[in-house]
Amino acid sequence: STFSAFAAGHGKIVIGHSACLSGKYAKAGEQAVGGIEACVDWVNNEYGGITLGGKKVPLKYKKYDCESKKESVTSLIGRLITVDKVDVVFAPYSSGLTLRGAPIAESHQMLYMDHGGANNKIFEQGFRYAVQTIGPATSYHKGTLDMVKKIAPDAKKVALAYEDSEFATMVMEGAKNHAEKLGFEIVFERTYPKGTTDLTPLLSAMKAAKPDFVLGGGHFEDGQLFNRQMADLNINVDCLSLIAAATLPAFSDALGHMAEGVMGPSHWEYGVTYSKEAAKEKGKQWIGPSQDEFVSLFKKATGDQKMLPDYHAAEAGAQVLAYVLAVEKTGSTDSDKVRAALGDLEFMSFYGSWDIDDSGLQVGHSMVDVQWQDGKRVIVWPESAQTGKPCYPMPTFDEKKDGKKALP
Amino acid sequence: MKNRLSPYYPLLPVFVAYFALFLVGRNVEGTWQLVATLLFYCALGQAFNIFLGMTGYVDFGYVAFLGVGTYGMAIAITGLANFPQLGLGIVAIGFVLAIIMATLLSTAVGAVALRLRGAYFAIATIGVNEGFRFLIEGANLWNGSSGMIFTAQLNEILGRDLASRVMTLWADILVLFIGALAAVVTLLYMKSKIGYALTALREDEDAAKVMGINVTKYKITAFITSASFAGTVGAAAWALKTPYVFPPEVFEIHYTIEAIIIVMLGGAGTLLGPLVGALIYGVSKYYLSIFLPGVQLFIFALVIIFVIVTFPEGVVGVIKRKTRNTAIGQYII
Amino acid sequence: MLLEQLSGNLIQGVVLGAVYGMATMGLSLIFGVLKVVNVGHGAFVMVGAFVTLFFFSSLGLNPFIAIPAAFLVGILLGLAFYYAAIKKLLNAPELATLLATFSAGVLLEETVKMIFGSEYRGFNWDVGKVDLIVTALPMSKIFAALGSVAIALLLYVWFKRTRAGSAMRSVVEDSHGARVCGVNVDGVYAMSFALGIGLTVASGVLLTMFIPVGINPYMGGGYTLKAFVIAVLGGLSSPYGAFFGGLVFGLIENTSYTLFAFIPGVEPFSLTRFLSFLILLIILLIRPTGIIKAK
Amino acid sequence: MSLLRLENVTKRFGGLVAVDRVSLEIKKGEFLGIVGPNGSGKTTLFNVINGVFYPDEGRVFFEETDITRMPPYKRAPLGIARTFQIPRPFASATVRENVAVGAMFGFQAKTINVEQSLEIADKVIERIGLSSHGNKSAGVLTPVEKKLMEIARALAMKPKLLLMDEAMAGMHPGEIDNMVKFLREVAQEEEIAIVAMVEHIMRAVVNMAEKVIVLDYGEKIVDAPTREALSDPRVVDVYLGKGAKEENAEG
Amino acid sequence: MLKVENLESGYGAMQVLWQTELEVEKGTITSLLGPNGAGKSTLLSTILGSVRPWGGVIYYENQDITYMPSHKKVGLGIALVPEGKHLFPNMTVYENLMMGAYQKDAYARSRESLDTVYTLFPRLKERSWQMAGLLSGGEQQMVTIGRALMTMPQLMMLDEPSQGLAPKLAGEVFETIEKLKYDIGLTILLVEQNADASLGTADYAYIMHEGKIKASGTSEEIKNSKDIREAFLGI
Ligand SMILES: Nc1ncnc2c1ncn2[C@@H]1O[C@H](COP(=O)(O)OP(=O)(O)OP(=O)(O)O)[C@@H](O)[C@H]1O
Ligand SMILES: Nc1ncnc2c1ncn2[C@@H]1O[C@H](COP(=O)(O)OP(=O)(O)OP(=O)(O)O)[C@@H](O)[C@H]1O
Ligand SMILES: [Mg+2]
Ligand SMILES: [Mg+2]
Repeated sequence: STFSAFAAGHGKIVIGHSACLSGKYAKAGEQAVGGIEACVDWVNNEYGGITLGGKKVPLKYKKYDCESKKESVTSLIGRLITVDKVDVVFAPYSSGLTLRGAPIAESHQMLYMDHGGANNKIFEQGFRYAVQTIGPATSYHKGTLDMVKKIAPDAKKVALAYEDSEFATMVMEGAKNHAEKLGFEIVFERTYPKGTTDLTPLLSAMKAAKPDFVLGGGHFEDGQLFNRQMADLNINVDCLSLIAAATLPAFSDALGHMAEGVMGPSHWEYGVTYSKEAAKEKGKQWIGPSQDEFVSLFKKATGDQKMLPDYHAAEAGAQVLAYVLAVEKTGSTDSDKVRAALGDLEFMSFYGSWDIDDSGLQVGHSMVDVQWQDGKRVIVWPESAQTGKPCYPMPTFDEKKDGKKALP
Repeated sequence: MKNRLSPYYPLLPVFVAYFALFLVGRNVEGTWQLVATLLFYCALGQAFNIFLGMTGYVDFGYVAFLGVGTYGMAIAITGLANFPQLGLGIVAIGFVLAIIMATLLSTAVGAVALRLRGAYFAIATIGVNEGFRFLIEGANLWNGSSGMIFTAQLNEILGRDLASRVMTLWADILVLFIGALAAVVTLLYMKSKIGYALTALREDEDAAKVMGINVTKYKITAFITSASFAGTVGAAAWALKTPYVFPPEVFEIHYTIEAIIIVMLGGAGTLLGPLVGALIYGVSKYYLSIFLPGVQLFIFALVIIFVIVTFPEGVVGVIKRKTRNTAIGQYII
Repeated sequence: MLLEQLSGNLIQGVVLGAVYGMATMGLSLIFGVLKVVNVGHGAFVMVGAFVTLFFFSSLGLNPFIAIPAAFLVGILLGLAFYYAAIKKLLNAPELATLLATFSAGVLLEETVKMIFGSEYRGFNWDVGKVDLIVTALPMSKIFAALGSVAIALLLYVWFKRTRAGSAMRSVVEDSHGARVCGVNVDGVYAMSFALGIGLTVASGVLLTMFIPVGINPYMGGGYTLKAFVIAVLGGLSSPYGAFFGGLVFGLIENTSYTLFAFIPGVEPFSLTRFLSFLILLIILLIRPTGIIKAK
Repeated sequence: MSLLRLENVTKRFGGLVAVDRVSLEIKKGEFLGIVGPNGSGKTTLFNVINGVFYPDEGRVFFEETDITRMPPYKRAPLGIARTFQIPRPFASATVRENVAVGAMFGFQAKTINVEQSLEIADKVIERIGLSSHGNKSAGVLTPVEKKLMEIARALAMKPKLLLMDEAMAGMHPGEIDNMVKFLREVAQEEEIAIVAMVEHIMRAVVNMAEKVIVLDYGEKIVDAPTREALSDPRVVDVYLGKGAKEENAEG
Repeated sequence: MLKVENLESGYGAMQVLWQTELEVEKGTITSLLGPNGAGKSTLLSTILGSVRPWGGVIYYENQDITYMPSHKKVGLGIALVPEGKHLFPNMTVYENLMMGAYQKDAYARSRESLDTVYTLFPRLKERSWQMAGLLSGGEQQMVTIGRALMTMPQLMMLDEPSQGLAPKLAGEVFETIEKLKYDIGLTILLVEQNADASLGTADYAYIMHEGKIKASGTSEEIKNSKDIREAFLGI
């Protein structure tokens, strides 16, 4: 790229980010910024900077607030590239906003790294500089299905109920294909509109289909509602897995005992066993803070001792590490070279493994499934990452109310 | 003897402003995308002003027309992607489709909702916008909630380089032309019977009827004109600039509100107002998000309440009143 | 099977509708007296949700106690906003009040975000549930519905029986007439606005009892749109009309789903939302005064 | 040939019969006064003639064409113009623009352009004596000026029939005399039939109208040449009142 | 009792009243005459305070009440029967009348006031449970006057009380006004288009034109001045 802080001799390498600090994605945006700041901190203070041309070069992070609006995304990314002359641009949260910024980055031949747009189709558009850290939407529920297949061969009937949004329907599509491949019978498949405040009619119909287990969800608020109203209507299934919502600490805070045994796919969870040693075992390169270091750096960055990082933070942080490795590998900040290096890069960090295919789609990272057991998140799948065994079937809502915990 | 061109003098400041924007964007490093955003706001304001400013009716569902315009372009590109030899012709077809769709929707909405007045009209139009979005999602029209992503198709049709330039430059220039054209149409309307009829019906609809004005016809004319401009803005600033469309994004009610803020800040019913409003709004928003990330909405809300309470006529409204019957006055209407 | 679902949804619809109705009364009251459409309605509902959350989670108090507290918060917010902006805009074109109320909503959202963060919260007020064979209802929902009915009745009595209520009615009927009777009309405007906001914030408590999850600063948008539909069903300017409008709306939302589910290839739930907006349009056209004849 | 003919026109509001089986006829260039106590249905009758309300029963003919259910905006181009009892200017527009609107959408609507309308407006404004206010917003005029502007706006429509609803209320007797003179001149030049509804200003009625129709409770109780009508005992009874009788009749 | 000096007011940017001067003596009927749009209603509204004065002073029983809010003025005993009735159409006659007794003092004595009103207008007693909007024009006018009486006024301002009434009913209204003066002892400021009837009942009269007081005097003086009648009253 012609625009490069480092090439321009600023003596720094700059990550530019149009972050969603306000507006509808503020929650995820806040996490992402915390994750990035934590890892930048690690790179500069632990790692000692990026080794480039035999020198240690510090990493800088420059962010603007795009208000979760697409008009701002283009103007801010334009500014980051041409005025601030950043070396790499991190996309904003969500597939839509990521798509919005991509053509600008492309036209400036600027490396564009996606930590929050999971739509697979982004990488079918032929962008040359776009690279994904977050895993694709179609793979969210693979793990749950694999798990049920393995531990409960009798379970046949699956119900799918997702939010009617671009992201969730893509997850549903992926889940449906995988379920069919594994030989499950899909007895119920429905969506509900975004912003729904009462799911009763849908859940009543789902109950009538008598599924063995249920996959669904969409975002944070509807996931809570989904679980809550299943409890209200006394719909008991062996397994319930909800995307996005179920993995957040707020989920169990909000639902209490009702959350017991509920699962959710996650890109990353506190407690995952990705470590330097595990990487060594697999013969993979390792970089970055350990999980605990990451958490404390995150708390330091956000200035909030109570807030824990979730996967939005982790994937944004891992993206920093991927960039650092790629720059070191090619010895340049040139976008073309770094993009090529990223294509070859395979490594492991607290976030897990990282590998992209030719289109830039993330294929190396596998998701984990967490389950709420006794008020704590336990990673139950895949077996290699387990911090505990899954509880299957989960207790009924009545049992949970009487204090039964979802322990294996 | 008055100059024959003198009625068109008020376009001068409009064109000068657009030209200046263009020059700044092309020559000052790093400003083009900002200019592009400003142009979008200008075009949005100019287009909305034709209806909101001239009739006084508050269309809270205005964004629906940008939405269908975006769909128009999206349908053309995805539908004709197998005929890449048509090249830019497909983009032209997209614009035609955008205009047709916006016109059809506005005719249907206008025929029913324009019978209502005041708050009832505002609520009805919100209903149209939301209802239309849920129809697309619920009936799985045009891929339903999954929407369409068609950057690849655009690349294929136009070739990578041209497609890239369309997305980062030409789409914005098209928006500039749409904005300027909307201003020209606004002035032509103002100077013609339509403008007189709209002023009359804005002030007193029943008296206007008795004066021989077919109020329905003129309201619908303004509504459709304004809507089809919105359709082209959607096609250029959304579908061409970023080739994808997700229903909740293109029917996002915030855009209507932004359009209202722009028109109102500048001065509803004035020619220059939307442009001035767009510049004030766009520039201040941009710098707020740079210097005070995370609190700009908070500050904005306060500023807007303050502005509404203190200058309900808008900036150009005030200037117009102050300069009436002066030499500058003939440029500002 | 189908009948069971339908009747279950019907019962759920009534309970939901009562809460929706209550959540719209404030909007209608403000429109009725001041002819101002409160576009920031949902944000005030959100404030109510946070008040409940604060009472339940931080203070450990019964959500019912949050109702008067939320009401008070609403009154104060309403008065502040009335004197800061609305009062000066009463004679301005509706564009001005629409924008002002919208901005007030944004202001609230951002303020709450700064104080409480943008987390999605919830709480669990467990008071048992009743099994109705066709469906199950948690007591918290029943309480929410009963609370809504009680507040609606209270408002009705207040309107009909108290001096302030009659002053407000007289202003709705004819503000000049009220003035010559010695009613402090400007005071009534302020009071109605404050009361409307108070009711709206209080309704946030009931809605949160009904749906105690997903509480966050931006949760209000959907409620604003729903409240518009409901208010129009009930005649826009009549708070009791709004209450019945809510009932009707709850029923539409919950029963049409069962029917749309028969159409192949569509998303029935999204279509129920389409239907409610379609009904809104039809009603506005044939009977803008609402389907429920307000007395 | 009659210019305007009403046959048994009835208009009800709920249970109230505002206009009750009224028939009347106006010829080209004729002056007709309609009087009657408040609420007797005069304004409603005007509204029926120019289409604001459609009658519940009966028919309205203009130049022998049935216009009973023709929308108001189509009637103006036929040559029907009116002024309002309470002036209704287009407040934000200038006086000149207000009057031009009349010209633009009136009798000549099909052929006239904006420039020509503004020229006509200037002429009419000058003639009626508002030249100095041409570029003022109509909203800031005094009540009497608003009334004058309304008359100008109506005249700019080049009507064949001009309906004036208390157009001269609020004017000095001197002003009324001038106005009557002015209207007579214009009407003669342009062959306008004028239906003037003048309530309290007997002076104008007497000096202007050739014929008077008296309404009471929506019914036409008298239809006769002016002087004859005003000395009719029924009119004295329902409308003029006893004390006023002698002077009014003398004018 | 009431004295208005140099009063100016209007709506928005439009000035309607220009340096208006007027005085009403206790126990009299003062008539205010003038053509449509002269500003008579505006003057009454400004005195009551529903239109804000721009300048000048209003004295009521020697107290400066210029900028007092209207509900306080009602409390002092100033009542207005507004032009165009302004009833509460969806409330019963009884509720309408009771709204007149909205203020505390008036409420405390509403029983007596109600008796007075019912004696004055026996028709209203018969109709007390009817919605006011369904009454005939004449009955509505009675309610408006009755409602004003319920505020227990000292000074009653009536704006065109005979408007919209058949001459016979109009006559009754004038009789009522005289009753108010003689039987109840009210002071009355009366605005009327009907100059003859008005001058017939009034003690004093003011002529208003284009927002200014052009002439004043006893009713006899006004009645007998041909100039005034010609110039301003058109009769
Ligand atoms: N739109 C309406 N709805 C209901 N009633 C109406 C309507 N317009 C007029 N009326 C009633 O019809 C009757 C006749 O009214 P109209 O305005 O024609 O009287 P008018 O003779 O013009 O009286 P004025 O001299 O006071 O102007 C009145 O009783 C009035 O209340
Ligand atoms: N609410 C208002 N807003 C704006 N202008 C008004 C308002 N009320 C009255 N006016 C204007 O003020 C002027 C004086 O009106 P006002 O009603 O005081 O006259 P009036 O002497 O009572 O006439 P009338 O005999 O018709 O009742 C008129 O030009 C009128 O148009
Ligand atoms: Mg009339
Ligand atoms: Mg008056």
